[in-house]
Amino acid sequence: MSDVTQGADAETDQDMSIYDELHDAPPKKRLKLSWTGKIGVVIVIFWIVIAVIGPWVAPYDQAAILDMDSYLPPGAEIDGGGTHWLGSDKNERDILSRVLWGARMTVGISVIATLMAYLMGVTAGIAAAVKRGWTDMILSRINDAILSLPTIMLGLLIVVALGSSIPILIGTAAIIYASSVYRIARAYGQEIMVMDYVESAQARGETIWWIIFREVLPNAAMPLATDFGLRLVFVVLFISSLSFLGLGIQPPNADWGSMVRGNLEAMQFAEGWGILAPIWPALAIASFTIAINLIVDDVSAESGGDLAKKMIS
Amino acid sequence: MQRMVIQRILIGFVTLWVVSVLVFLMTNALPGDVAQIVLGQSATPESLAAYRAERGLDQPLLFQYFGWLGNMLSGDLGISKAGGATISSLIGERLKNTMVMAGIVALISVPLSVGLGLMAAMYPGTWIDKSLTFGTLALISVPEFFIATFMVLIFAVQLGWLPSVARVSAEQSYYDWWRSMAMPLLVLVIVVAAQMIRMTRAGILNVMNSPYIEMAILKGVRRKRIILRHAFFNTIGPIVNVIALNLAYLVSGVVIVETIFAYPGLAKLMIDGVQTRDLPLVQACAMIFCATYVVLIILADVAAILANPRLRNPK
Amino acid sequence: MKNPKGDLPTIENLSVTDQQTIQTGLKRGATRREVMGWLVAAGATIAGAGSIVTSATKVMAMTPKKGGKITFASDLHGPNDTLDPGLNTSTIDYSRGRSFYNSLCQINDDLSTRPELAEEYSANADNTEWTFKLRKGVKFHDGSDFTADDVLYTMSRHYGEKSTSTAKPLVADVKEWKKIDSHTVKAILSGPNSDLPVILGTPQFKMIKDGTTEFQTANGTGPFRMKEFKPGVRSIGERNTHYWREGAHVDEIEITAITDKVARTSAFLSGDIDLMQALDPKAIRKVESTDGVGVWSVASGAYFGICAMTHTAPGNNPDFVKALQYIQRRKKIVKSILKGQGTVGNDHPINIAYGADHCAEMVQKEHDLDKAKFHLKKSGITSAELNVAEVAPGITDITLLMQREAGKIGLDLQIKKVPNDGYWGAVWMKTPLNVVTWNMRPTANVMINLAFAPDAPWNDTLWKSDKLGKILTEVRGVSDPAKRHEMYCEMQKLIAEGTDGAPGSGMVIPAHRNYVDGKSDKIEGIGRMPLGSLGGYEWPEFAWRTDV
Amino acid sequence: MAELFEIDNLQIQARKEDGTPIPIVKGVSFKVKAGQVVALIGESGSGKSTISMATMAYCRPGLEFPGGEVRLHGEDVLSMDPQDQRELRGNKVAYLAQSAAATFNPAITIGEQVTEAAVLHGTLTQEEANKRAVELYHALELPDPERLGRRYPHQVSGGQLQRLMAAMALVSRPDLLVLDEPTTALDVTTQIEVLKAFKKVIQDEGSAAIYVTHDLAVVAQIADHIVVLYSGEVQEQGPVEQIINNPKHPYTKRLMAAVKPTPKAGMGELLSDQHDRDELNVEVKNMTAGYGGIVNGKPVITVLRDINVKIKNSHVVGVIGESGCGKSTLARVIAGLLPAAKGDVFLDGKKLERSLKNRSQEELQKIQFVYQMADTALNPRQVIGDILGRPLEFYRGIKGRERREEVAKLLDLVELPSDFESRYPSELSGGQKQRVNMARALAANPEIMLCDEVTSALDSIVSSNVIKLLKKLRDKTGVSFVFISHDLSTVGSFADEIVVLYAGRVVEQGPVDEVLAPPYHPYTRLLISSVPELRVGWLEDTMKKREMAVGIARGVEITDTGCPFYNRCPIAIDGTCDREVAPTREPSPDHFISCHRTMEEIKQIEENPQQILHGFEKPAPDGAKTVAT
Repeated sequence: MSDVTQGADAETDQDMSIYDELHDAPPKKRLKLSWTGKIGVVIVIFWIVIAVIGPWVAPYDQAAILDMDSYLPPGAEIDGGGTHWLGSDKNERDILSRVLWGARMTVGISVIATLMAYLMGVTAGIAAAVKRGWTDMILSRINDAILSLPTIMLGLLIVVALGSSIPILIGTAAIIYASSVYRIARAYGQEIMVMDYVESAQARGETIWWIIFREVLPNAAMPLATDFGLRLVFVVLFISSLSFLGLGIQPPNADWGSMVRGNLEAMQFAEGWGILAPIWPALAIASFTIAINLIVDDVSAESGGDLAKKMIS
Repeated sequence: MQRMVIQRILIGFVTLWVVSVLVFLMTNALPGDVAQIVLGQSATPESLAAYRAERGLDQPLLFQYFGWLGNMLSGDLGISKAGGATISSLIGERLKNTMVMAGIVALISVPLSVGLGLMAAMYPGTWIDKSLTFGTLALISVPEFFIATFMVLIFAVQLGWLPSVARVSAEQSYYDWWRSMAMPLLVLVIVVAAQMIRMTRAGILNVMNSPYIEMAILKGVRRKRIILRHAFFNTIGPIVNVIALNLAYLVSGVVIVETIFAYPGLAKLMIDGVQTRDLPLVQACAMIFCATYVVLIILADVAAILANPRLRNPK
Repeated sequence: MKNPKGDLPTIENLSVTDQQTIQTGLKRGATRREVMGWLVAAGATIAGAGSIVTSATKVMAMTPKKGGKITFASDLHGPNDTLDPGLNTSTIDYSRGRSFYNSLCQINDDLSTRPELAEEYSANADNTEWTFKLRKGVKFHDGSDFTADDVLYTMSRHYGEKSTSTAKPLVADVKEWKKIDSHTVKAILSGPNSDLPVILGTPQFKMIKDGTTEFQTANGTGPFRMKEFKPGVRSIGERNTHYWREGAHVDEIEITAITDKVARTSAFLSGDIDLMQALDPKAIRKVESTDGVGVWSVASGAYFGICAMTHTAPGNNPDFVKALQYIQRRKKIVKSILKGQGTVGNDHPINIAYGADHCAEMVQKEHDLDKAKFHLKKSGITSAELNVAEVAPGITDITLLMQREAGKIGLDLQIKKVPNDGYWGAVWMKTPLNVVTWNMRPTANVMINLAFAPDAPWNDTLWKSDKLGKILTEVRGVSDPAKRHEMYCEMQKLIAEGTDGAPGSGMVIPAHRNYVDGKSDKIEGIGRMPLGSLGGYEWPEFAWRTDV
Repeated sequence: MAELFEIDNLQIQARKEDGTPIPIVKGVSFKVKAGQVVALIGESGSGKSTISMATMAYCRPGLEFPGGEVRLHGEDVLSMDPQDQRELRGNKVAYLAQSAAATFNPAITIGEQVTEAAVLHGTLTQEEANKRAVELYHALELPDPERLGRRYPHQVSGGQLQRLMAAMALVSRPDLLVLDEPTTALDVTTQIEVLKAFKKVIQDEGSAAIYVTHDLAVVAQIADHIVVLYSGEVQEQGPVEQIINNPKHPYTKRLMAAVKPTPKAGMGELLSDQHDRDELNVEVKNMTAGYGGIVNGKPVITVLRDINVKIKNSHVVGVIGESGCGKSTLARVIAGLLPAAKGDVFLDGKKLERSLKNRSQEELQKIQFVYQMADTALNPRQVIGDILGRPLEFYRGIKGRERREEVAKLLDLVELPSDFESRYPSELSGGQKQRVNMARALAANPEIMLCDEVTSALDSIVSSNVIKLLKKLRDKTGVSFVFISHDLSTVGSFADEIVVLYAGRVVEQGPVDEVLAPPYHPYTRLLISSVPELRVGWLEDTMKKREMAVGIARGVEITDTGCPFYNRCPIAIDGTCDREVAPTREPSPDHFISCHRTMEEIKQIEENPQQILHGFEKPAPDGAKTVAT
């Protein structure tokens, strides 16, 4: 190391040079998934792939009304030839096909909505944390207001007011969940804002945007990513509960939530294994959301995160 | 500490006001108005006009809003634009129902979930933990109307053990009352507990990597005591907060359960209010929900303060 | 009109086979109308057929038992529930009204009328004046007597600027209600109307106490006194012991609603409720296979319609409408969507349930893609947007089916599902393509008058056909059945196809639906009046429990 | 008979992702006899803490024991079943962690935490435990022993917590006490106080102890036997005298070299005279600052009172004082991070805006701040290349290849290999991070660098290296420094002027050789004599000095009137020092001492310390006793 030859103990300096400063930093930790986490990844990837290619691998069109009887049991033959591998739904449509098509709707919408929620929530949250004062006050109050109202009520109000279309649904979910994202983002923002490296950036005279995007955000990224997973799950469930009120994805588009809702009656009416009609989409939802949670569990375990403390909402 | 609480209360009022404006604007953005909704298909221009005149819907919106605000402040919730009944009479019993249900669910689910959460945290990786984690995961991962309907079909239609709808009335015997409430309560407990168990567990495990826990280990403290005495007390804050939010949900968000079990509660009333464009009714409900939320959050904060010596008794 | 009495054939003097057809038919839930259809086809006169069926029903009837409680769950309720008959719009209020109030005249299963609070009523020669003799000794629940003043007050609420009544147009042709004496009232009409008694039998015209303005409680003359009423929750009535006629059989009646279809059906299947309104056709199999519960299905003129507004594209193009009519798979709709609980429609509202006024000789439109393609090509339209709300169970499915067929003829039909609430205000009669559902009206005349007359406020498609308007007013005066039938036939043709030069109404009416409800086997005495659920909401007074 | 405690060829290892083992401790062996204090000495990363925990058969998650034995009374604890191991911990073997602040559970009363172990292991009943705890509080000279137990950790000072840890460890009379760097995080004065207490109780209790530290001087005071560790291996071990007086092993020598010399005049090599350009660089004029908003001209919490400091070009000004005296605040005010309430800062004679928001970029560039904690000062999500590159780009518009070259130069300047450019801070050791931290400041090529306690978080060796580096930088770059530290000898070793802060006031300031030579301000004196010397028995000797006795016994009290040091001052004049602000005297040019005592008086006292008045008799400030002068 040092090659300086001045200083109180020059000679010791030279023959000591074999003794390097020891590396006291802990060995770098990389995210390591447990086997459950790995399963989660596989399932999520599977559904994402389906979301992309679903319509092409699906045996029938999502809107195809194939025969005269609703709620045919899995494996039933179709009049025109072919088989309902998972049975048919109330409108005599092929459930397998609709589950496959539905992936695009459900996964797609929830992902986009969550992304938007993050765009809004994080920007506002960090801004509030950075700017403080009135900005913070106003943003926080509006946010409280949104948080204090039941999501389903807000959803109802917005969707009824603007009519249920996919963009509207996405927007609604985004706005509603942006408010909880805001809380977390703000909390992390405030925490990171007091860090010395942020201060030194300020001392350097950096702009607020640099501080938000280069200093603060990267450090909040990991925990926020974890929360992103959970938020995604909430959005999926939110949209399906909207479809409970008949405001979810509109026919003939298939989305898992409204498929469960629409075929719920099968558990009551249908004969034989036709009663499984609502189970398939429910399974799809469950597998997707559980998978995400499995990953999230691993990640948050890794990032050790005080996440839970902030992830309240 | 008082300062903090007072500040929170003031903020609460601001929030309430923001909500009232928000809801007012939104309800007015809805297509169609009370008259059209109530008179429905058979509405004629004349009857619509007459109806609006009768209910004072022909006045300008701002006028309506401030009128409402004024009455609200003087404790008068106003008259339902739809039915013509006083809103307090509409809300009265339903508020009671909602509170009763929320109360009971809370009494069951809070201790249950905190207990189970602690247990899961106490034996991480064991089959108890695994099954709890996965079970709760599964439960929060399916739409609750699915769970509810499923249980109805099993317990009411198939087995016929419990009534499928929660039709509660004054003259009911305690036994009947509990029977008819059993299933909605069960569903809600499941839904709410699942969330809280996970949060409790997460909260505990988060403090487990702090130095004072290691110290406790090095003092030879049993894991059980470490969790219950050392970790839990430092997690109370967040846990209470989760509980508060879940209770708020129980008061305002259980519309699905109320619908499926035909239980006359506030959430359903609010939805009806929206669907009939009954502005004062929606406003009243929104106010109640918001107030509940605010109060619960303040309570949670206070609890957190009390649980934290730093805040409780400063130097 | 009073029932024509006289020496008529009864069920006893029919062939055994006929008896069986009729009786099994009735058991299976066929309506009087259907059965009469067969008889009329067999050459009997309407009146004759009517009395035959009546006697047949009598044979099957059992003697009612007293006591017990009936719980009824409708499909919709809310803070807008009301005890004001004049404001009644939702079906749960009709049932409620029927249990607390009475009308002047009561509608029979065959849509003829019988006396209720008016013990006798008659019209002058040209049906322009009706005189109602009120029953004496009838008391309101508050003990006061029922008199002519009450009738005048009740009717007055359906007139004038301030009236919020939705039944206004039904009695618009009554110029004046005159009090002759304390128990006689006269209605003076602007034109002939032979149907006034039937109209007065409809829910909105239940008699209320003179001067009543508050409707927190129901002060009527009905078979039940109001014990409890909570809007959006339930109402409970207890038997009115001082009822003016035999009256209610059960001690208590609870009227509530379970809005969630599946939940309602569950409650019904598990015996938590005795009667349920609006049973999903898909549930029929299940209900029939479950012990202790049954389906109560009444064929009616109620119909689903797809409305193509005639004042704007694409509805203003008759070929487009024809295309839509030809792509309807009417039989499949009835079979698989309505599960048989309905009848195919012919793009006009007057089906067999209206009996003689139904135009049987008119050709039934069939599913015909070639014709459809032809007309679509002619119209040159390739895409359209249809606004749908599930205003009646099955209508969405119908439009979905329609969408598929449209695809086959190269029409890109987008289905825009909109929420039920606000539909009537914001979508219906406003968007170019939307859906509608109509309950059966007491008479063909009223039906057409409400929904198709050129000046009708609820003319679904804003279709103006002065020709139809003319016939419609004329027919009211006509008493010769043949002539009358012919005129109705012409109107039905006008609505469905129009005449050369004048386009049709733009309505596509693929099917008429039955009222399909659920009835516990322990409940008897439910009527078959086709104007609404469970025998036109008449059940509260006549239903009784077999298990008391 | 078996030794009390014995570590025999102990090995501890971690594992890589792929499972290949990384040895942390490579076959260490040593013994601890009854009543003996064995010191494990080595720099961080040498595995000393890991070994200390192994004494309780405990290792942090991710570590494992592949071999070796740890014997207590001849019984191997590693092979015990968990139950017995638990019985052992806090009972037979007790542990004192480095940072008491972190290791005390904030939610539980001190009393419960102290007595917990004893009660759980059933060695004492709660009552007995409480009694014993109180005895220990007394023995450890903790204030208000009777009620201390009912308080919460946040309600007592850091030094007290550290002592309370000792009580916690000792309550169940362990056979072996393990102290893991118990004084590293403390101020010099506090360190002595704690050391003294530890030594006392260890002697009284007669329990054996393992004392883990990196500071030989401290070890010399407390240990009987020393084990020198380097990267998990024993380099040398032997009785304390032997190791101190004639170390055999070169590494031990190196440790010796790193020990801080007693501050004295001429200790540092003054380079100021080499390039003596006397124009002012930064001047602070009667500045007052603090926190919590400004109420009628003065902040709610005043931290600094009318400070005047002159910093000449390429000079080093050392600011010293105990934690809380406001030395960091001074730097923050100069940097503009904390706007002053009164007074001004001048840069090259030009008045600076108080808040950095209003300062020009070039002004910001000229003044650079180096944070104490490299861990929090470096953005964990940026690679070194970016951390160093950003200022280059931001201030000097250097981009692309040129930027990479500059970064390489900087790394070289702070003696780091240039491939560090692509690493994240978390991959660097403490010392390396601190170098990067300074390199970032240099990147701006500033006129002045404000170094806030840059060495206090580091090992003696590492910090001595960092000091060397600083000297070098000063010579090469000619940047002027404000060097803030609580460690007088570090400052003395290369500052040109020294400013001694006490409770927010300057008590003495002047050229280093003036300040470090008599006449001293009583507080300066206290600081000087608090720096541990590398000789056995030093602790005892210093404690004999009366000024220490007083100075150590009492803590800082921020006062508005009189001399703030009054309550700890051995030569205070009651009635004067506690009432009037001390006059500033100038014994020699540019050397200021603010004290009520005249220089003559102070000189006399220096000559024969026994003249020091009322060393112990002096009661707490309140009951003021007038003293003849």
